[in-house]
Amino acid sequence: MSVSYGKFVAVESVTLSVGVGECVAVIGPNGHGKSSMVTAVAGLVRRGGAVRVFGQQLPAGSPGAAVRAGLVLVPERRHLYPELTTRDNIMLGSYSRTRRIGARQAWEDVAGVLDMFPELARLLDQKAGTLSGGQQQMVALARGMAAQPRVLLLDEPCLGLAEAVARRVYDWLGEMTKTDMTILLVEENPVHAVLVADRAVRMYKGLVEQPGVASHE
Amino acid sequence: MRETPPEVNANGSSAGSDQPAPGVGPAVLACHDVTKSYGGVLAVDSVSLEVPLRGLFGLCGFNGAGKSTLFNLLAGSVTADSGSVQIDGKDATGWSAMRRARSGVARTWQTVRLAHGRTAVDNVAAACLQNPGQWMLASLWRPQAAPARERAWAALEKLGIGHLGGQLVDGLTLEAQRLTELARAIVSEPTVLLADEPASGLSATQRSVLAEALTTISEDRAVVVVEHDLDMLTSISGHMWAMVEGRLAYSGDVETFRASPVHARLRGIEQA
Amino acid sequence: MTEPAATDRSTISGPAPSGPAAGSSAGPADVLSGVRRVRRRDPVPLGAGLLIAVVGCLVLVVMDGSYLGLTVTTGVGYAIVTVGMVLQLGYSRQLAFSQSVFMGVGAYGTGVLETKYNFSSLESLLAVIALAAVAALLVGAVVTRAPGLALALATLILPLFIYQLATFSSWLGSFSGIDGVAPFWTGSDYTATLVQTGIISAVLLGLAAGIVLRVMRSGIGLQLMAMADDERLGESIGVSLRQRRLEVFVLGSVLAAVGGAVLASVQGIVTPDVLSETSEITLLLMVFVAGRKSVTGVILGAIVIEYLTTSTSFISTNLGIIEGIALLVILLVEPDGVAGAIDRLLGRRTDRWAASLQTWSAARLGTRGQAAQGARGGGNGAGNAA
Amino acid sequence: MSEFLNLLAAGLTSGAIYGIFGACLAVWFRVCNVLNLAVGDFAMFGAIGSAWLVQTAGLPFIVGIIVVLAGVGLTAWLFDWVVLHTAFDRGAGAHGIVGVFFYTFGLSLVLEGVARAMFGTDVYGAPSIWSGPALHILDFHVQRAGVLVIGLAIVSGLILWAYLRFTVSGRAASACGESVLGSRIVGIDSAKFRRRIFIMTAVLAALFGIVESPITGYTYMSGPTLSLIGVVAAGFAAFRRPGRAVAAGLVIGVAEAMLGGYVSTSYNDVLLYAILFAIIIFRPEVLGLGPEPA
Repeated sequence: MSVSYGKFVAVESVTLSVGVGECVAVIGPNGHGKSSMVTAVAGLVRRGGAVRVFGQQLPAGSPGAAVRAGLVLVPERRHLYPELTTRDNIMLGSYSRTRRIGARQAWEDVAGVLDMFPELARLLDQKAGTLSGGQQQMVALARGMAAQPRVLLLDEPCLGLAEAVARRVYDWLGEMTKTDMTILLVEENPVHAVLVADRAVRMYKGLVEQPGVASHE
Repeated sequence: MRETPPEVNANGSSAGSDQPAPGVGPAVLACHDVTKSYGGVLAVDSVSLEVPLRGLFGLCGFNGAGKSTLFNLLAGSVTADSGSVQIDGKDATGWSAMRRARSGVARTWQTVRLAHGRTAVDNVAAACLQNPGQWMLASLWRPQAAPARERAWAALEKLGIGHLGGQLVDGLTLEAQRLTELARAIVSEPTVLLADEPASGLSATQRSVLAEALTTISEDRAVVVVEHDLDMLTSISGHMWAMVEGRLAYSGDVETFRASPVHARLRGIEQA
Repeated sequence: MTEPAATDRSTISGPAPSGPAAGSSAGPADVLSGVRRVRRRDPVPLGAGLLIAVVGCLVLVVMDGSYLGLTVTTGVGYAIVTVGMVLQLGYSRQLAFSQSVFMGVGAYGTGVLETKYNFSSLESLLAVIALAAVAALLVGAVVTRAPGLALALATLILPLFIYQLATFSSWLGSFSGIDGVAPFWTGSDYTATLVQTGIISAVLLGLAAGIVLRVMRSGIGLQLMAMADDERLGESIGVSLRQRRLEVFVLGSVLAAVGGAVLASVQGIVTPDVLSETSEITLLLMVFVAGRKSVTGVILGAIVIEYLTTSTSFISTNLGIIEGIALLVILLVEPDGVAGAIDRLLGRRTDRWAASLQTWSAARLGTRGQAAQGARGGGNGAGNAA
Repeated sequence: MSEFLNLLAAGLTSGAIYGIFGACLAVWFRVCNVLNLAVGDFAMFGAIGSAWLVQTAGLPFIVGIIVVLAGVGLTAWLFDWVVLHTAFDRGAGAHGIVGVFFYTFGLSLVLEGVARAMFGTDVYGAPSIWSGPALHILDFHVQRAGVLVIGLAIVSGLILWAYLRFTVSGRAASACGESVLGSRIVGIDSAKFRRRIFIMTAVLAALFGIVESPITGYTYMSGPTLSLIGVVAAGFAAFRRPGRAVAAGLVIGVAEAMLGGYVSTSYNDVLLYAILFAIIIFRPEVLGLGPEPA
């Protein structure tokens, strides 16, 4: 797969396969194509090459198809809807399923997601824009989970968060790795990544370097 | 004069040293206990530092550690919640970004910021008018453009890209764009240059060109460089600061820095 | 969001390869944009304006007071306004919808001063300029503090209530306006009057164009260029945003008022139509279709569109459709308007010569660079040139 | 008392005009942050088109209405497909603040030109849907068309409010305007919402034009004034709240009528515009018009 912005090549023919239930961390310095790679996988930017989820090829340029195939991105800097409430933000995570499950179920699913993020329960009717950075990150993760992903792409989930908050995010992520969910984690800080990832790859100058070293056991 | 007091980093271990900075003379740019929070998160948490008269200073830390916010606070594009900023010993806390720029604080950003569709020399010349506050109508009989362009050419040539000055910036390589930005920053002969990831996205060879340019620039002024590439940063700077979670976790010379726990954390896996 | 490229180029000489692949072996043939001639001296003061004025006078004299001459003179009035808009909307990207209001200040000011206070044409023109400057300072001091979208919306509302004020004011002649405005320069007969007034208008247009071009090419113009693209960048290089925004607003508004005064003097009558949103729409079209960054473009655009509006051909009947489609096509294809498109076409042709030009200029400037660096031992190698 | 009631009736009728155009502008601005300056032209097209079809072409009134509404919907779809899709989905052409105003402004010019070419410069009024003498309820004189106008404004305001307030689709529509990327990652097709709501508001405006035109009469040049009136009403409702825009419109209309009736008819609008002007300039953040993020 490759990604280029105009004449700049951000990601150059990257091949990466992640096994079911695996958690792979993508590490490497800023500006070397990590974020470009995951946004391209999620179908948000134009890409060359192919992305397959459980053997099914995703059409390029259609983030909706990616979500329906179970591939969900929690983007860098969260991209919440600041004027909508926390409840709305989380509920919209299940948007691609609402036609199938109906609106009532979509609202009820919010409660199910809240089991994973109990601290959000009292913030449900607050506008997302007024939450703190850590709370907003939780909302972004909850929105991602509301989509019931089989593959979760996390782009710098701890950017700008205090260490204690980041640890909570990683505790949660550690729980997730025990399920059969597949996780692709983009993280600049290798120390964080090692906490949860089964293995790590390093991206440098738009290329994936050979299998990294990380192993947390 | 003393550098900032040693800070305690998140792991609880003491890092930093009391050594004076390698530069000479009083601080040209300093801040005391500046704090800034966004939506409940402390981006910069009571940071104090002093930038001496000349030399090259490295500032490192992870994404979101507050480096760029600190730059914004120093350059005036963001106002601090508390704390003070001094430029040349004068209290500049309430000054606008424009006034700080005119008082000798120049900066560059993480992303390339150039005026599109214009030549490199025009981009640089915009920063070095003799009288930047001139009334618009006065420019009818004193247009200032030609002398500014002369200075711009000189700055571009100093950084080795004089031959590209007549080209539109959109057509330049990323490296040349970065150098053009540096030329724009130094053309007004500032006393301090705050360079935010000037080498981001460049190859190793290009980085060394940029490092050389930064070294040249720092011969007669103070340059603070934010950079993720610790190899590059430690090889060019005389003094290091490291930020962790909005606090200044290390301040001291490069040798001590290499041995410090902060360095190990930033290096990540190799040392983990 | 977009991450900078991870590209690998080992030298800094030469232009960027336009191919997508990093490290591709792009030769000088891939030059994206040609080398522009660099001015080493400030341009001759008001030279371009003088040219425009002379050409305008010649055209009007040749037409000798024909109907077409009247149209062109009216077009010259609009052109003065649009020249101001090039500085304001095009060059400084200050989107304001207040030009018709200030055109009204100019037109009504001239009308009132001449018919009610017996000012001469020259006196009233000077008085109107002063009046517009004061009004623009007052309005501008308020509106230019607002961020871009708020400024645009506030000035979108402005024409609504100014129009209502004018139509309800009997002092301003309510709906019928003010009749009997004297031409700038009364001649022996109608034709001579028209030609002479036209000449004065052309001179004023030349003056306006000269001032605007001179400002855009000055150091202040460089500052405007930087802040138009990126206000935070502007601040960081010492540009006073508030001062420049206000100056741009005032200069644009004063030129609009001068244009209004010309219109009043050419037509002999001032009606509230000059203040209506239709007149603002016409001005915006002239600027956007012709090319919001080109002074020559908007002058020709104003005159051509004014001609099309008044000529009784197929075009004038279906003007709305044509203008609308032209505007949409231009916004989608070439936001810099017809002038931008022409510029680009010419530029493309020039690019064929770019490679050789490049070598030439690199060699020349490189030599100069080495000379300059000789004293310091030439550390960073301007010798990469050529 | 009767004077008061009559002023109230007149105020509500003109307020409904403010309100409905404000609502149409606000709901679309909420979805894609673009002002629809052609909304008044759609109303003009509805009014003049139906009048022309009935009076000149001799179609039955109902057929005329259906044909015109379908035509307006088709025009809106075509404009979205050709212009907005190219500009906002493919990223071509002018963007930023120019895009906020000028694409729909171009459409407005085209519609005006087409209307002039097709229908000439006469004043048209569509046939009344509910004809008959003015209603007298107590001392309250109100035209039947006026009742319809007020009713349509209130009903559509309520529907839009409820749509945004209670439905999942309404939340998704709001999300598009809040964060394009954020809406795309959960599978919301922001282009689809932009298109649907654009067509919907165009048809609503046209319907309103048909209902309202017996009162005021429309010419091909009526469009821009109506659109600007909509901008004013939407401005008083923070530009993004269609329900509140209708309410604001009605209040504005009544206030204007009262000012005109008891104080002076000359400057009743001036005060209104001056207030909005002041809000936009001094409190832009209240209207969601703060400085663009760096």
